[in-house]
Amino acid sequence: MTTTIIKTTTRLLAPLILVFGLYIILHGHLTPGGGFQGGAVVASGLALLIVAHEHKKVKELFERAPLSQLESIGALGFLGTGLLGLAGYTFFKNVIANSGFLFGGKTPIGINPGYLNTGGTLAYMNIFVGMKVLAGLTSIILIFFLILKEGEK
Amino acid sequence: MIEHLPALVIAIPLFGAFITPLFRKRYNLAALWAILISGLTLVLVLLLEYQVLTKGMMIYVFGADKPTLVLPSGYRVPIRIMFQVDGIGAFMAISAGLMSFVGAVYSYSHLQKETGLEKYYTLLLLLTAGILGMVLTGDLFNLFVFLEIASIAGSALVGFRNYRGEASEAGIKYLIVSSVASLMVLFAVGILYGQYGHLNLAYLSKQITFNPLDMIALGLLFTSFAMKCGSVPMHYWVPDAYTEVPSGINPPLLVSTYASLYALFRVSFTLFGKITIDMATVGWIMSILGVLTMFIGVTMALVQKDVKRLMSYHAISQTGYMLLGVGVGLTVFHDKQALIEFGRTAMAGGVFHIINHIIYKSLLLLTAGALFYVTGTRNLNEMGGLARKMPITTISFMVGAAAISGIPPFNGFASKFLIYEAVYKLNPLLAIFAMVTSILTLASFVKVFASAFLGPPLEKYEKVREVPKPMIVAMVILAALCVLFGLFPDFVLDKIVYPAVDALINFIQYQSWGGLA
Amino acid sequence: MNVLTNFPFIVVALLLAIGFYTIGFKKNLIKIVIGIEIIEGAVNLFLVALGYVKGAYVPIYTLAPKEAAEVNKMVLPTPQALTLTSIVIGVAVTALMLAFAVNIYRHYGTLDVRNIRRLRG
Amino acid sequence: MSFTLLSGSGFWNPLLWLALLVFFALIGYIIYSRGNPSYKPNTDQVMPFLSGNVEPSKEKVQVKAGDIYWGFVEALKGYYKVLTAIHTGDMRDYILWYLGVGSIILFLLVGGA
Repeated sequence: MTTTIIKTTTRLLAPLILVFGLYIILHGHLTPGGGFQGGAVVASGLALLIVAHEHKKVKELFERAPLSQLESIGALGFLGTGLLGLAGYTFFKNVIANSGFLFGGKTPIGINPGYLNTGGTLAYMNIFVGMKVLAGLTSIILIFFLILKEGEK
Repeated sequence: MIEHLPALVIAIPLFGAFITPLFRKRYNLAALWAILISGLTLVLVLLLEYQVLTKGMMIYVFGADKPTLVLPSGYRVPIRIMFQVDGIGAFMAISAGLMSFVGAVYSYSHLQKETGLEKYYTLLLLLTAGILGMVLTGDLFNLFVFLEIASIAGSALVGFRNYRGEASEAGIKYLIVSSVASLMVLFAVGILYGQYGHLNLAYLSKQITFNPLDMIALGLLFTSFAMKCGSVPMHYWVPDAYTEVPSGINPPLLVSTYASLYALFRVSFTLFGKITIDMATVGWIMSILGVLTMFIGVTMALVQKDVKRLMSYHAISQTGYMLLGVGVGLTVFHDKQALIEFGRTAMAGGVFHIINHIIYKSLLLLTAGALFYVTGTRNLNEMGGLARKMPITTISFMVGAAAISGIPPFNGFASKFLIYEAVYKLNPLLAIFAMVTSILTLASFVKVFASAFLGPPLEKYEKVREVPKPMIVAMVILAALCVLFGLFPDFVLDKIVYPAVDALINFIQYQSWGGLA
Repeated sequence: MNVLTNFPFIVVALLLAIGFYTIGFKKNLIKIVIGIEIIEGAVNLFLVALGYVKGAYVPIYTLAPKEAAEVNKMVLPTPQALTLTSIVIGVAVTALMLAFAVNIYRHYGTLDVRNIRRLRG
Repeated sequence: MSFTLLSGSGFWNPLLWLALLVFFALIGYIIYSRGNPSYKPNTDQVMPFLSGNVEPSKEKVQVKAGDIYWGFVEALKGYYKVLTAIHTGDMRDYILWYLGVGSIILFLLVGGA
C-alpha cells in the first residue's frame, strides 16, 4: 500500500491534518467541533501516517507509544474536571468559567467574535476528550492494520 | 457529601475503570483494584438506598448550582441532565452493585489462566457504571447512552475469550441485537423530542397525550426493551451470550438484562403512565409475553445438554415470571380496587423475583463456571460423580436449584408464591402456566444435579479438587443471601420491594420530581 | 403537508427499510454490519431533521449575524448534540463488530451467516 | 418484625414451615431407625446383583444427561420439532423476529383497541 503517491500526499497533508485537528479541539467551545471531532481528525491524520509507512517501523514506533495510558489519562482528566464541581456545587458544574483562571475569562453574552480564553471546564474537557479519542481511535486503526498485515503474510 | 451520592455512584466505577488499564500486566493487582472499587460501589448504593428509603426520592441535577435545583428561577422546564432516584431505581442499583462485587471476587481466581485481564476488569467496571446509569437516570437520552455503554461493555465481555470462535459469534449476536434495539430506542426518543421538545423523563410523562405518534414511540420502546430483556420470541441472543461469557461476568450481565426490564417498566408505568392508566392492552401484552417467555424458556431448557445453556434458558423462563407479575399489575393499573386487592401484590412478586432471580441464577451460573473450571467442559454428558469432590459447590448448587424451583424455604418460593396467588385472581389459566413452569424447572435441575454431581465417580475426574477460595466466597455469599431472603421475605418486601412497587405505581410523584416542582 | 418539508422523513423511512432489509436478508456478515450503519444513519438524519428550522442560522454565537439572536432564528442545537453522541457511540459499536467479524473469520473461515451458527438449539 | 408473608388470600411463614419440616424429619428418622437390622455395610451384601454378571465399569453404568427425560421429549416430539426449528441460531432471524413482534405490538397499540 505504500506507493509513492500516498507517501507524497501524506508528507504534504499529515502535518496540516494534525494541526487542524488540534485547532478543532482547542476551539471546541467556540466553533463547531470539540474533543471528539478534533480527536477523530487527529486520528485520521495518524491513520494516514500509519498507512504510508513500513509495517515494521509502525509497529516499532507504536509499541513504545503509550496509547492506552493516554486514553486512561484523558478519561480520568475528564472525570476529574467534572469532580471539580463537587466543591460547593454539583458534578460537572462549570466552576472555572468567569473565574480568571486559564480559560476562565469573562464570557460575553450573545453574539461575539469568539474569545479563546473563555469556556471554563468545557475547554479542559474538550482537551481531555480529544486526548482520549485520538488515542482510542488510533489504537483501533492500528490493531486493524496489524491484523490486516498479519493476514497478508 | 451525602447529596452527591447519585453522581458518585456513577463516578466511582468510571474512575476505577479508567485507572485499571494503568496496571498493565499486573493482573492480580488489577483484580484486587476491581474488587475494591466494586466493593466501594456496593457500599455507596446501599447508602443510596438508605437515603431513598428514609428521605424519599433523590434528585441530582448535573452542573447546577445545587443538586436539587430542577427549575432555576425563570425556567418552566428542566434544561439540565438529571438523575432521579426513586424506590425501584435504588432497588436495581443494589442488585447491580452486589452482583458486580460478586463477579469481581469470583473472577479473581476463575480467570487466572487468561491474558489481557486489565481490559477485562475495565470492561467489568464500565458495565457496572452503565447499568447504574441506566437505572438511576431521569433523562431519556441519557438512558440511551447508558444502555449503549452497558451493551458495548457487555458484548466485549461476551467475546472476551477471543481464542474461541464461538465467543466472538455470541458477542456479535449480542451486539447486533443490542445496537438495533438501542437505535430504535433512540428513534422513539427522537419522536418524543420532536413533539414535545424535551428529554426529561418526568417532564415528558406530563406532556404525553393519546396520539398515534406517542403510541408508535411506546411500541418501539416496549419492543426494544422487551428484546433486550430476553422475552420470547426475541430471546435467541440470551443463551448464546450467557453461555460464552466468562462465568464471573454472568452476574453483572444478568443485571444488565434486568436493567432493560427496569427500563421497560419505567416506560410503561412512568413515561406512558397517562396512557397505560386508561388502557389495559399494554398490560395484557406484557402478561402474555410473560407466559410465553416462561413456558417456551423452560421447555427449551429441558432438552439442553450444555450446563450453562440450560441455565440461560431458565433465565429466560424466570424473566417470564417478572413480566407476568408486573404485567398483571399493569393490566389492572386503571382499576384502583383491583390494584389494591391483588395488582400491587402481583407487582411485588414480580419485582421481588427480579432480585431473587438475580441472586440464585448468578449462584447457579457461578457453580456452572466452577464445574467448567475443574472439568474443562460444559457438556453434561461428560460430567458425573462430582458431589464428593467439591462439597461446597454441590451445596451451593443445591441451594440455587431449590430456590429457582420454588422449594420452600428458599427465596424463589416467596416471590413465586406472591405471583401465583395474585395472578390467579386475574386469570387462573395464567397461574396454572406459572406452576407448570415451576415443576418443569425443578425437573430440569434434577437432571443437572443427577448428571453432574451424582452418579459413580468417573476416573477422568480423579484429581479434581474443590475450586479456589475466592470462587467459594462468591458462591457462599449468594447462597447465604438465598437462604436469608427465603427466611425473612417479609423484611425484604417491606424494606425494599414495596417502596419499589409504590414508586412504579405512584407516577404522579415521579412527574413532580418528588415534590420539587 | 408539503412533500418538501417532509422530504427528510421520507428518506429516513427509506433508509430504515433498506437497513432492516440488509440485516434481515443479506448473507455476508460485513453487509449486516453495514445494515446497522444504515439504520444508524437513518436515526441520525431523523434527529437532525427534527431540529431544523426553515431559514434559520447555525446555532453558534461566534461571529453570527445580528438577526440570528432573535427568537426562532437558530436551528435547535440539542438534536445536533444528540446526533454527535450517537455517532460517537456508533463508531465504538462498528469497531467492535468489525473486530468480532475478523475473529469469526479466523476461526470459522467464512463470513456467511448461514454457517456462523455453532450456537443454536 | 413479623415473618409472615401475606398475599391477600393466603399466608406464608417460613419459620412455621421449618418447624413442620423438623417435625416430619423427626418422624421420618424414627421410622428409619426402626428399620432392618440385618443390613451390614462393607460386605458382599451391598454389591449390586446383576443376574450373576460382572458389574460393568462406572463410566458405562452412568446415566447420561441426554437420556434423562427421554420419554418426556419423545412424547412431545411434535412440539420440540417446531421449537428447534425456530431456534436457528442465524443472527438475521433474531432481527426478523424483532420486526415481527414489533409490528404486532404496534398494530395492537396504534390500530387495535
